[in-house]
Amino acid sequence: MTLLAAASIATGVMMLVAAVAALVVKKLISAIIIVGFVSLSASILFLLMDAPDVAITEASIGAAISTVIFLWGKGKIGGEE
Amino acid sequence: MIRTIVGLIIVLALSVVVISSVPDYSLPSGLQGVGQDYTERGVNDTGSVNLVTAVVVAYRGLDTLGEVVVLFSASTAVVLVLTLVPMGANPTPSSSIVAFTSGVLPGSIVLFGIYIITHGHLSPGGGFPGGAVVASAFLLVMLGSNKIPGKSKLLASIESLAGVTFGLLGFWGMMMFGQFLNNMVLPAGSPGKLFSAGIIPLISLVIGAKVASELSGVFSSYRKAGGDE
Amino acid sequence: MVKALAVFLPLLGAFVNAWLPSKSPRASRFVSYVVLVAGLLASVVLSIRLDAWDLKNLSDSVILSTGVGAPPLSINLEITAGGILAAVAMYAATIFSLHRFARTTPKSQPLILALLTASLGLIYSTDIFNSFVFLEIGSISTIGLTAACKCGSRWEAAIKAALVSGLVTILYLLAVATLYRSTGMLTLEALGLLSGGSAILVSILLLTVIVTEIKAFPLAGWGLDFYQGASSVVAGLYSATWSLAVLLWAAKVLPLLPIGNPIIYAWIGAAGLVFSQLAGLRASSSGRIMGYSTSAYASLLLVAAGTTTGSFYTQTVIVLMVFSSLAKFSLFMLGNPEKSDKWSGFGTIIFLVPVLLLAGIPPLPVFWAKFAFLAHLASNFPVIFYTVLTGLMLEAVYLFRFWSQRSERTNETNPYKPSAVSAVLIILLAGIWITKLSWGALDFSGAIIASSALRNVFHSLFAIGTLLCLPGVFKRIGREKNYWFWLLISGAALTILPAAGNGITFYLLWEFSAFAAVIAVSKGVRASRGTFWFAVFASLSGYLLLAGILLSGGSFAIAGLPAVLLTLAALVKMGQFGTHLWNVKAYPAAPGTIPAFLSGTSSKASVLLLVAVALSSTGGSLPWGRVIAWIGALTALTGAVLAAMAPDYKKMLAHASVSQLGYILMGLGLASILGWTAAFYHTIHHLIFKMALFLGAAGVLYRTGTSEFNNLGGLVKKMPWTFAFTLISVISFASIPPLAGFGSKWLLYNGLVEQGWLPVMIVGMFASVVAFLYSFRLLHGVFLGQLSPRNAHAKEAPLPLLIPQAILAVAIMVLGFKPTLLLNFLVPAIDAIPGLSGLAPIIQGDMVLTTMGTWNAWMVGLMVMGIFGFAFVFYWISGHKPKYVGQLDIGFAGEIPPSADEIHYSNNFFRPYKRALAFLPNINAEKIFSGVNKTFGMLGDAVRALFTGDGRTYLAHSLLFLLLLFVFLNGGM
Amino acid sequence: MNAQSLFYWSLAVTALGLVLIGLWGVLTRKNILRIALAFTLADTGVNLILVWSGFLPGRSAPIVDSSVSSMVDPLPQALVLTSIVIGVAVAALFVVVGVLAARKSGSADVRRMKELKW
Repeated sequence: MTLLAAASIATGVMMLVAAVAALVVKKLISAIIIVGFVSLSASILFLLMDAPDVAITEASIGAAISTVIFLWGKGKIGGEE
Repeated sequence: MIRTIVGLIIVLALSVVVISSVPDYSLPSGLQGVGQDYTERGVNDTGSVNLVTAVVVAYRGLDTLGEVVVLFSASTAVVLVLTLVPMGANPTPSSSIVAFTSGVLPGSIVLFGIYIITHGHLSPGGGFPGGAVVASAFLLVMLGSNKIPGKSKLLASIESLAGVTFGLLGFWGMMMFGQFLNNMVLPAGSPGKLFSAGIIPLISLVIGAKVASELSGVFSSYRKAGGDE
Repeated sequence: MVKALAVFLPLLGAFVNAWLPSKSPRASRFVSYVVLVAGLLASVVLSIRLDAWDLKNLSDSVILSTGVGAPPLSINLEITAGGILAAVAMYAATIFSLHRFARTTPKSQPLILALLTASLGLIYSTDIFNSFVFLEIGSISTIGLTAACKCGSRWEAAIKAALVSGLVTILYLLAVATLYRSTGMLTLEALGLLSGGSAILVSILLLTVIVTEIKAFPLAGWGLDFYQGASSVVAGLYSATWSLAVLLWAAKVLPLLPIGNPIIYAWIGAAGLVFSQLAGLRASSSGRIMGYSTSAYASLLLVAAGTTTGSFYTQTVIVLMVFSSLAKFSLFMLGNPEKSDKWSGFGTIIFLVPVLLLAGIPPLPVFWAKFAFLAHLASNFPVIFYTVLTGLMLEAVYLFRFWSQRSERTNETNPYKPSAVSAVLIILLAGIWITKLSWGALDFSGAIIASSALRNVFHSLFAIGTLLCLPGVFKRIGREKNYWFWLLISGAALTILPAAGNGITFYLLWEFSAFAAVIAVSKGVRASRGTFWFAVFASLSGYLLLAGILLSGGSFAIAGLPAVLLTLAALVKMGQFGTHLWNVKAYPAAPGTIPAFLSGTSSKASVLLLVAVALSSTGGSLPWGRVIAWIGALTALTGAVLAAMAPDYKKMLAHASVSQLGYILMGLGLASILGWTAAFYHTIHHLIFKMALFLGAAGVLYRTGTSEFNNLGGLVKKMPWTFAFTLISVISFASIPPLAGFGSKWLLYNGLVEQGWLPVMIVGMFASVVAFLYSFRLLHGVFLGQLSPRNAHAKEAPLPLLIPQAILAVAIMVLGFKPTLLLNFLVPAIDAIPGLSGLAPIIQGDMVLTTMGTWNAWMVGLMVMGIFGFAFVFYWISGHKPKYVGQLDIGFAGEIPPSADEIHYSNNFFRPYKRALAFLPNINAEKIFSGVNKTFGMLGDAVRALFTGDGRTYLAHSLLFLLLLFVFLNGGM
Repeated sequence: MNAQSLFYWSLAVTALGLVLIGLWGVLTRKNILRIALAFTLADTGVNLILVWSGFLPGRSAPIVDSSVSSMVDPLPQALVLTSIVIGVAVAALFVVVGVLAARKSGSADVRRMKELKW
């Protein structure tokens, strides 16, 4: 249980830091990648919470497909903030 | 700058609201309410070993139907908007590595996706993640080919057929049991087998097909509008 | 099975439609129509099965269960009777609007069907997460439809809707998680199991979501932008389906929220109503105006949720929301306001019906719900009642302005769209239906005026007045449109008015008559401004009347505030006390014989109201009778002065009409038998001579096409009969014996002396002197002097206008020489009223005796005629020859002659008097009202500064609202 | 606080933190795509909270094998499956509409999308 706690805290801190980074980082493309990373970390947390179905779905939809969507949007708008 | 600070204040106040509303900080002792019921009678009611699938497809099938409609509306809207607005940009030709990979991989990815879809009532998975996996295979194919795919009749047909099937299954349940989307119109079979759990595998398949075709539709219209990476 | 069909058929249609190849739009349209019509039929079957159409038990329901097991394990859809009525409206609206989508963006049909599915699902859903799924379908299809339909700002509108829906998703799911963690259930009923901190958290989260989604103030910003930016057909479909569904869903959830005292909803709603309608006054885009109106109805829903319960709540909400949605639907369907609009007569009316419906004018269905609802508020929550009424009044103002602006562009063809016409017809049918259901509330026993003799006086006045206006209706000038129907309706309602036995009946007929007259006025050429002012003041007096009636418990007031409100209603209707603005704007704008009707006949409705108020109080006295008399006297004076200065024939008559009604007020204010006799006598007399004058004016206008004094003059040669009748009327109202006017003034001054109200009498007499000025000007400016060359071809007025004048002129003669005919009837009736002070005049043959003196009409008449005859003979014998002077031949005494127009002798006729009166402060009603308008405008600007247009600001609004709610509920509970 | 409840509550803090960071981003970011990203973050956080609301430390995933005894609650997981798919659908549409709105106003800055106001 201690191991789980440590894992969850480590993942959580990483995610929160990454989330702030996604919002303040200069380049939009980095932000998109970081958000994808946060989603992937979230699927780890889902696994920790005994939710394998959700973890699979989050990994394939939240992390992969959302990222493609955002990349497309970035390509169409172009430029940075 | 002012906006940043005001936003910070709002968010902090919000956190105070949420935290002060938590009644106590002890661990819950056990399941309560319907969660307990599902774990006790889920397998008997539906024949599905995976209780999440049992809830998604059987107990709260209406939510799932609604969710399919959400995806359906979104993909229809995206396709509609993007076809109405010419964006003008041509997709960049893909490199040979991508082209090679996209020739080889999709077949196995699709197989994997179908496995996830069809074993949804037995193991983690089901229509949504499986459909997404299949869609990602389609995405790969699209990235690899240099042609702009035309409006895929096949996609539209699968999408529509899956949707209509879902609806008709609902009406079937209505006719048999007076309950829309009742899953027990086919025998429950023995839990743990592939052909069990009533029409749950069938609905999973329908959901998978629908999710896959709709996501693919979105990608394909993105691709047509150009500018993807 | 029917249940499932009614809910899920559109969904199947959407799926099928996604596949049908784009090359066969006919097939996909066919599929859409089939599923829609079949779904509509299924809904109608269900509605009949649920007995929904008598609007009694709208909470009855059938259950459509889904999935496996029963709630809370699975999800039920609960098809309530109220919901099925809304569903029928949604189906109908979708069917009506489909052809426009099918033509422009055929591929949007799956989205339309998905939107309908979401709307149906939402109103039937009983599960909190299930509702969330439908909410998402609805917002996604809305965003998609908005973005796909051609309209300038569609993407901006869509992105704002998307931003808000993103925030709503997050708040909503937080609420779901909290609810589930606390109760272990997701049904809506589980909300009641919450307690403590989680109860507050879920309540504020869901309340924020609801207020945002239904677009109530202050969270309406995104909705306003949406209505402004979306194309009209999308906005129309949206308001009839999704917007309605969200409102009904909110109505379902609000009572379930674990909030201690739901009165907080009512406060949010009432305050929001006033503020958003203030801002609405400043809106110019028609889409945005509809947005503000939507916000008003959302606020009304909150008020209803806070103040009513049970079946009354359901009934109020269903009727208000369903029909206001249909009204908005038809307004949007009538065309894209940004393009040049195509209106003609029929289109204007078709367009007006939904506006009237939104403003809650009877007998349209919303009226019944609003009336019952406001009655409930008046008796239980007076402060909220005043606030709500103020908000509704403001709403009526901008809705009428909206209508007048749009109907200004009237010169094109192809006036109406079939879908809107169908919707309007449905609304009218529903109005008749609901009126029939509410028929029991009406009472035609005439109980509000106990004296049947006085009642009969009014009955016959209204009937005769209307009839005399009718022959002239076919003699229209230029592009004036047919108005006879509305004249007839208005007159019929007036004729029934004295038979009203209770407040609601009186109010119904009053508004019915007023708004039929509004429509009639709108038929004039360039009448939109005049109609606007008329409509605004008519609804002002209507709301005052409503408030008075409701505060006195559905009847007429005994005393206190309600009586004051009712009196004010009558004064506004009369145009007294500075509200003459509407008379002066509407009469000149109105077509044909309408001014005669309004001034002569319709204005007497307010006399009836005053009499009813006075009769229901002890002593037959109006509240503050002396104040009323003073108002009457001062208005008589100022009206006369303004009439003397007026540059326009009809405008002069309008001022004169206001002035003459002041005498009636003096008489009623006296509360003595003599005063009342005078008031009734003058009421009858005013009807006679004012109708004759306005009919004469109609004839002049018909033949010359103008009513400006600058262009008239010398018509006596061309229109001798009109001149003769006008002369008789003028002599009469100038109170020169032997004609009828003398009697009314004589009785009135007797009454004033009897009661010792000498200052009032002096002012009144002075006003009569001023009346000589304008009566002279009237005769001289129009009929005497030189004929203007432009009127050289003028002929005598047509017979349909002349014959009524002749009848009226004869009546003036008869009343003048034989006043006892009338007094024999009036005096006993008035004498029988208990509590009037003073002594009744005694009638002996042709003599009328009061404590003050004796009036023998024959004697006086003969004396005056003798004097006139002597003067005439003297004039004739003296052989004085008239000198004919050209119209523009006037000396200027050293002043620089201005333009040719201004040197016409009629121009600024009473300039010297104006100079003499220059020491008086120049108080101008128009300036006052434009000042009021400006003040409201500034307030509105201050309010609408909230809606900055930045989507993120709207999100901040929602979150701040949530925080405020938290503070309030934690402090208050 | 023992390890078990530390584990349990740290998950809640992470989830709530994500929601709040996302909302902050939504309120303060200017680029329309950045706002969409912030919404995605908040969505992820909300999904975590939902799953967490049915989570009990030390139990097994809701898939029945021989021992039925102790599982976590399957219902919130089912809800989150739905919510994730809805999230991606909304994001797809949001991005498309946002791109078009940005092209119309000439920049991705939401402060420029103020044609409709008051």
